[in-house]
Amino acid sequence: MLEYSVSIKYMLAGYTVFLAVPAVYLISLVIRVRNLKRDLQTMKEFQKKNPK
Amino acid sequence: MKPQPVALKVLNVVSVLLFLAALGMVFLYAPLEETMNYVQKIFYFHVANAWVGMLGFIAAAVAGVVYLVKHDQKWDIIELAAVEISLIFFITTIITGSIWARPVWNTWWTWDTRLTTATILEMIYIAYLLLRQGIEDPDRRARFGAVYTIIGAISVPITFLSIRIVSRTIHPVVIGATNGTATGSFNMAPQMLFTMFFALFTFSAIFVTLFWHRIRLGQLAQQVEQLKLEEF
Amino acid sequence: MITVKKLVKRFGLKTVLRGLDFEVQEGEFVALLGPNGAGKTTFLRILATLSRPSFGEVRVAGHRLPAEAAAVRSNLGVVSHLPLLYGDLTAEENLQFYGRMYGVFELRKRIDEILELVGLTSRRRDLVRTFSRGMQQRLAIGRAILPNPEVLLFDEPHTGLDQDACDMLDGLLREVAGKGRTVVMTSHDLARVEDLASRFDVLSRGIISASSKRNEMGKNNLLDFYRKALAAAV
Amino acid sequence: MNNIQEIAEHKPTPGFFSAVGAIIWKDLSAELRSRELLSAMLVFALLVVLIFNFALELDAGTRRVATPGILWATFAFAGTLGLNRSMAVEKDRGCLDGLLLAPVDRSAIYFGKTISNLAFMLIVEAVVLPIYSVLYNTNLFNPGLIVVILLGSVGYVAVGTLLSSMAVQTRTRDVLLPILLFPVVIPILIAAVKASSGFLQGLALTDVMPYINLLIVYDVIFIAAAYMVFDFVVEE
Repeated sequence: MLEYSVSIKYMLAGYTVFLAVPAVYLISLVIRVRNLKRDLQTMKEFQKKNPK
Repeated sequence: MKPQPVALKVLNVVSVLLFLAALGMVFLYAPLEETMNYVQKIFYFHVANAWVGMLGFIAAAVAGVVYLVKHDQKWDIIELAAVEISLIFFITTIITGSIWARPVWNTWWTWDTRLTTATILEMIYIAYLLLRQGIEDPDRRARFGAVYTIIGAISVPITFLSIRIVSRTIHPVVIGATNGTATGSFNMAPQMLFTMFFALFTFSAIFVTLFWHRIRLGQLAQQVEQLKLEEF
Repeated sequence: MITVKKLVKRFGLKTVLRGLDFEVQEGEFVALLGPNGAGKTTFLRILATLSRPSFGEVRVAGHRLPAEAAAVRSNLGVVSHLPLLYGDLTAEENLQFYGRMYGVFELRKRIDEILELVGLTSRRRDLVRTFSRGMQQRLAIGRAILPNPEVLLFDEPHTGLDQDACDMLDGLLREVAGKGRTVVMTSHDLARVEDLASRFDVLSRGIISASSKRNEMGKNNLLDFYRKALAAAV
Repeated sequence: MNNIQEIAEHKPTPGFFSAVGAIIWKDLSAELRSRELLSAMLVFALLVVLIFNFALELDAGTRRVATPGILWATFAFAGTLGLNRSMAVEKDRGCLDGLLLAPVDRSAIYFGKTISNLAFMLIVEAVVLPIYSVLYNTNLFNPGLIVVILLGSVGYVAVGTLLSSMAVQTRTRDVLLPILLFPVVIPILIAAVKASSGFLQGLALTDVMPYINLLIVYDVIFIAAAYMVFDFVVEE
């Protein structure tokens, strides 16, 4: 049988990963969406200023 | 970009609530296992993460085939989204498996069938992303991406099979017959079983939500790319 | 010989050809003019069966593309700015290889004819790697007419050639075009094509914006015609 | 020259096998003359063997265990070199377009290139094996091992030719092939190493058969898959 104190440390480490990895992924999604929206905005403004 | 549809907003909330509920079930409801005690709780989310990774893997392969049949960029976006999600969730699966293995198997890493296969799948997906990065023409990028996902989807089961033939696994087989030689297997109490299925359900919902968001991101990226191509 | 209706070609989301109409009669020599990036090469690659049309109808030598691409290919000779030849094979071996890929009858005799025509008989056993750019391009033309195709497509064949080589190439192009073959040639060099082609089409913004026969145009008016066509397209 | 119209009525198209044969003939005669690809593969393969020698300090004991692994790692590394080169030749002067313009089925191009690449691979293996035998005083002339090498090379080249024709059309073409190829040929490496060591250690055929079967299954599946998707790799 595992020691409780040892076991609980590994469990906490595991759940930190379960929370951290998706959190990082979510943040990356948000950042990417924001950057793309900004790009889109700049380009639309550019198009308005320089109509074909 | 269009604002998020109502269904997606609902899914956002549902996913978060389910996630909290699943965490609650793992820590408050599921009983402590006798020999491994606390660290056994990693198992619930570990299996659920692997499940999402599998869903992504299957979705990517299907999207690849459909793209080659239909030549519609939509399926390329779906494929890339599926690959990315599968990549992320398999990474989590591998890391947490490793954390669980340290106290139970007394090693961080072992060349076990599932572990090795999952790692090779990660390598395939990283290669997939590198392949895409090297191609500018969106059409060709989509075609090659689809071809490589399909080749990967065929090779991964064969890899699994070949490693299994070579090495007898010590990975516990949780569902089905208990393997006598597996270290770290345990008898599931009904509450444990219920918690596991609840986690699986939760992560399925999370998969759908993330998938949807990632596809929307892909559509946005496509829009931007189109504008860039038209302007410059 | 070539009929194109409402051809659209997209790369991903970028539309290169937007509903292009194009028609070539048997025996015509059409020069396809236009600025860089107008889609000339894309269009030629579609006619050459190397690229699929996104929408629209394309017929070459009576066969629909892309469905009957194989039938079109056996009746098609293509010369691009790359020679499409193997440097480590001799001139003769290159022709031998392509002859076998096309299933040419009496290949030996045909190769002798071709080498004579392009003026490389004395160099037949030399590696293509050692050839000058102009010689490679001549051999490339020989390769293109090897299966005796009815339709010839030239994509900027003068690229990278010096004045002498260009003149020599022109003579050869005229020679191979003159056998009742139908020719489409892209170029951005008006002076080069002025004496070669029997018709001039301008490709701009993804469509054929103007077309004129040589005998309808009068002498030395090509530049005017080209400028007007580009101005009209904007 | 004859009148065009007359001939145009009955344009010949070459048969599938004659097109495949033409491509193989072309690759082999070009290689016979330049020997660029084979010499590069061979020198590289021998260097890899040497590096393993120093990296693993191959004494008699380790050698027995490590030989199959060293051989297959050597073949895999040298193989990517050859595959890359063989496709680069097609891409450099636009020859790939030349092949695609011919009135032959695309799969003829795939099989032609695959068989040429297989020939290069087998030639390199045929040279490396005796040299390895002499250098390490190990007898590698074992009919079983030769079957394994044949089966393994077929699968490796079948996937490798498909992926190299993809890699050559990308910006990062020189570095991409091994990254794309190695993770998907792992089953071959696993099965081939196991089967090779089985034969070298004189195991019973029944013990080696599962690995041989695995190689056959892999070969069949991937030749079929590559045959089906090759069109998408070369056609726009």
